Amino acid sequence: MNSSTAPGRPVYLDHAATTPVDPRVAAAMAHCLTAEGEFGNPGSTSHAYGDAAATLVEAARAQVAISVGAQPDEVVWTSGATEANNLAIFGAAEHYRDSGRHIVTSRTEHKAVLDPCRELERRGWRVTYLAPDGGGMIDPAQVAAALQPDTVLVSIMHVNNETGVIQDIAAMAAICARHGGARLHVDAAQSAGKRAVDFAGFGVDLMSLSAHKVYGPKGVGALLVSRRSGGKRGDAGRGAHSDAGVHLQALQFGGRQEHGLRAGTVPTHQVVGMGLAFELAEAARQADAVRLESLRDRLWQGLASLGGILRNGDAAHSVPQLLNVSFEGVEGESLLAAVRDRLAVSTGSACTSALQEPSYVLRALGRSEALSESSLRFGLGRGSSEQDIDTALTVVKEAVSRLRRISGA
Amino acid sequence: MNSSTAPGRPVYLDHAATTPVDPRVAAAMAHCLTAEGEFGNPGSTSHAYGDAAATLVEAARAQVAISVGAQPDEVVWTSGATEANNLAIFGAAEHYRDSGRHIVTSRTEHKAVLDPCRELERRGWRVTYLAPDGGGMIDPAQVAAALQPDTVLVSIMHVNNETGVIQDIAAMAAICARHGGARLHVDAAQSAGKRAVDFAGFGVDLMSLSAHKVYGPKGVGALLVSRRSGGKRGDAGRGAHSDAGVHLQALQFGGRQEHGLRAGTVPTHQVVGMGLAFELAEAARQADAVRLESLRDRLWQGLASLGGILRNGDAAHSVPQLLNVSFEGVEGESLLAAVRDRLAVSTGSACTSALQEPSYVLRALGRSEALSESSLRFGLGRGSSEQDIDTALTVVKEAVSRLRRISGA
Amino acid sequence: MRYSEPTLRYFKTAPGAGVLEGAGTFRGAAGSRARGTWVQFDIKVSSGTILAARFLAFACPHTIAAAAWVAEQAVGREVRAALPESVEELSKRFAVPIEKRGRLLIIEDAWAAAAAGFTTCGH
Amino acid sequence: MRYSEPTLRYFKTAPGAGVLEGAGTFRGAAGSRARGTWVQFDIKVSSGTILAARFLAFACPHTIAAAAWVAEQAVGREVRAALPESVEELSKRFAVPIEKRGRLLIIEDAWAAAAAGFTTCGH
Ligand SMILES: Cc1ncc(COP(=O)(O)O)c(C=O)c1O
Ligand SMILES: Cc1ncc(COP(=O)(O)O)c(C=O)c1O
Repeated sequence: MNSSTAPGRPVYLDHAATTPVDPRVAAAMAHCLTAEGEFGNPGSTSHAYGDAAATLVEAARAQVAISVGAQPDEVVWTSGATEANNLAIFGAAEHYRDSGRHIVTSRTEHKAVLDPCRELERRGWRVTYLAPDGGGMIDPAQVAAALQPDTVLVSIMHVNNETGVIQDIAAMAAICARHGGARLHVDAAQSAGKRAVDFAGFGVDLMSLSAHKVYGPKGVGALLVSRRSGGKRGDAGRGAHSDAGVHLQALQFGGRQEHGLRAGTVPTHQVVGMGLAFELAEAARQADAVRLESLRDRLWQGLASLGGILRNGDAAHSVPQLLNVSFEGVEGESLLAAVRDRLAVSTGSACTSALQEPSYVLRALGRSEALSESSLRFGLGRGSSEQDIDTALTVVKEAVSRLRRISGA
Repeated sequence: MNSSTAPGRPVYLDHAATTPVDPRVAAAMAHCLTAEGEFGNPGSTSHAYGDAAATLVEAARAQVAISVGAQPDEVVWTSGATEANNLAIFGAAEHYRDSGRHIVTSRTEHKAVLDPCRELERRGWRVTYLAPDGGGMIDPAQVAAALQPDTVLVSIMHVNNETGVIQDIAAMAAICARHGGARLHVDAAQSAGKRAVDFAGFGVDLMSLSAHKVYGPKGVGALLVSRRSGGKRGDAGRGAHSDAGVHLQALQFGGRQEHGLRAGTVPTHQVVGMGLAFELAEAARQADAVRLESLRDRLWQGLASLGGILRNGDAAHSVPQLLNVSFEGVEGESLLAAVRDRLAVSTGSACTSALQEPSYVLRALGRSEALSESSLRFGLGRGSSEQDIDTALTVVKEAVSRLRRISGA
Repeated sequence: MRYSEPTLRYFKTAPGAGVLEGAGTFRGAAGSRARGTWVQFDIKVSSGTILAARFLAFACPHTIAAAAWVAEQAVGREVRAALPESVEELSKRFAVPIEKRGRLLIIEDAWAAAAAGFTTCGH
Repeated sequence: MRYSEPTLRYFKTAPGAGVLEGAGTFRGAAGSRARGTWVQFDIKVSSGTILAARFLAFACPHTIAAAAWVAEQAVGREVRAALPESVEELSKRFAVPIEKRGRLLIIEDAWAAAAAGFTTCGH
């Protein structure tokens, strides 16, 4: 068990922001870099260096596909889930613009889904933002109710990055299938290695993946684009991608890579790292879940003794790796300042924590501004040990008690 | 001198397609991956792991900036030069759409410039494609003549990826400055380490860079976005980027990274690799040039003895690392097939060589289809040795003589 | 968020955090927990001189540090509505970011309210 | 482009590359160098039987291999306009991609032209 925490450094409990790369993955990546390794351009068809790189790229594509229940030719490499979300949302919106201009999503999506949707509103699309219940769950019936005749896309995430709450994707996919014109995009950046993902089994049309949340490298991800036949309304054999399945307009032009859906040299070491990371994560998923669930419960019970704490997100429907807690009577910035020397946690998605604004995800769950700001997200991971949890408990309890004393709470 | 050619493998002379990563760069990258290293998310402001990663990212930004005569805050990280070109062209076209819909570029640009321009034509922009002379040179006067009152962007590459021909960017920048409304974008993916680049000195507005052409990793690049004041027409303090300088509309939304111009987790190991690769390349540039020029000349003189060969691109205005030659009396595919077991070269840009079409770049220089197809691009690099050149000479001369015998030429 | 050395020191030690009771103590508070910043001062006064001062704060580290410093400095001085040093000086002392200056005004109000408790009771 | 083993072998050895001269030799060519594929056959015939055959080709490896094979097979057969085996069989034998079938037709035409040289000269 490689601990994420090197001696002398704070205890790392921010695995939902990013994870260390698995040493086996790092070794596989290193093999694709220097002159001794497979450094060729996978796009070079004119020599053995290119062929060898292309072979590694296709093997990685198959590894990712198998681990998420997709076909290799449904995998489009991207620079991460942010790009995958943008490609899915802009790509589908632009391709199906003549079929309709309405999109359904939720208030607790990642900014990489919400910001593209806002941009589409600016360009004249209509977007419905579903409100989750107090536990962060979206009822599939809400999706059904939001669909309109001209709805072309529904974008709902699988596992929420702040609360760990899991949505019922399969049920939503069935609803979209009945509608006939609405394609379902799922941001599954937080799912791999935490929750079984079955692209075909769920019946999802588009799915975003990221490597660095699952012990793979930053800067690589994939968009799964369904090539299943039985296309939906508007799929009259058009589109850059394929005849069967979903069609997209590319975001980035300049080469025939990835079926013309994503131009640019494919970074061998990056996709090789992602392929292996996904394979390893799927193999370790169930064992990890059991171990981390007991650590997560140990953490929650330990914190409970403080009193005045609230768990964010429906505990019955969330992944074992995440625990999000709001602390009454302490101010958010001071709480973080009091723990940060010894504990690495997040007060919101890494992508938003640069801004000093309360988590919009927790606000959407009905938390007050103060309680949203005084929340900590504990992201457990493969490297987390019982020792890490106990240190975290000591640090947080000390900080909360002291700050409550100072605030007179 | 680490040879790019491992024993038993073909001689690698395709450094214009991609280069092996410098071992020092690979080591720096490795330090940013595993639990022992700086694996944190540079966007995580809530703990020391994120801070340490952010520090490395900013140091790398400064390394790139210094080596190309730019300011650190002008560097926008991307997934490569393809994305940088797309961001520059779509970003400027969309941002300045109300100032004009005319773009000037050339017929010998990389597909990552030409394809975005074609897409803009589809969306209603007008694009002028300048024709180079027989040597591949664009006369700055051609740019001046092509400018129209509503020209918002000129995109001309610095060093051509197939011929190595160098354009007079500074002169073109001066012409765009006089025009007042035309911003100059330069695709400099092939320049770093081959040719001095001075973003400010040239007076360029936007410049695309790539790491993997210069002993850095694939999948990372940058767009330089000028923040120099004295903005051009249409720059009334609008825009995502900054008040002074050039404004762009982002392509990818979902986070405030890179001044809001490029959302997505910044991949620490990738940008650290690019930063060091650019620093090392600039340090080695002049010595490399001298050594590789003599190897290139040795190769050219050796081939000349074959007779019936034509050098593609103006020898007086090209980088020493590239030699592009057409062979009379041999068919292109057979030529490649005859050499590929022992020699790794390209018959066109790696990005186009997947398609069996004659190089559009050489066609634009006036070469016949047959001569364009029967061309080889020799890309010399840091690892190339005299031994490599002599092997290449033996292999190519043998192949050409044999094929000429078979073709009766 | 990075903090200066004095900010961290006063935030972590928070000298004078607490309350005072009994004759000759006066209390002033300002701000609101719901809005993210609340500060309270207690001062114990004898013949116009502050014998002791305490503070409570539901606030960010900068605000806690500044409030702690104010309470510390006050002891031995005579009661005045003004802070021991101006809000500008305070924000320099603790390197308070511009967007947070409003929080120092809350400290100023809380302090003035405590002082007013003394002055308005006929001294 | 990947090539099958027989394609590579015939491309690399190119048996029968060259020309024939003298009495009883007939020549046929088709295609164009400018358009990327040109093939020529020379056959030496005695009383209707092919004693020797040579080819020249400015062409891709598949075409060179097929032309070399055709010249090799022809020896000992009697002169006929048809190839030793059909274009379909040839393309299977050398795993010729569909887009290249047209090039085999050029081989067919060149061969037929050579054979015609013999038949039309009064035999
Ligand atoms: C749910 C979710 N979607 C998208 C992203 C963005 O992924 P990437 O960092 O690969 O761009 C993240 C990570 O920040 C995430 O948690
Ligand atoms: C001139 C030029 N521009 C752009 C690119 C694309 O760069 P990247 O592979 O980093 O996307 C290349 C490399 O293929 C190139 O040579």
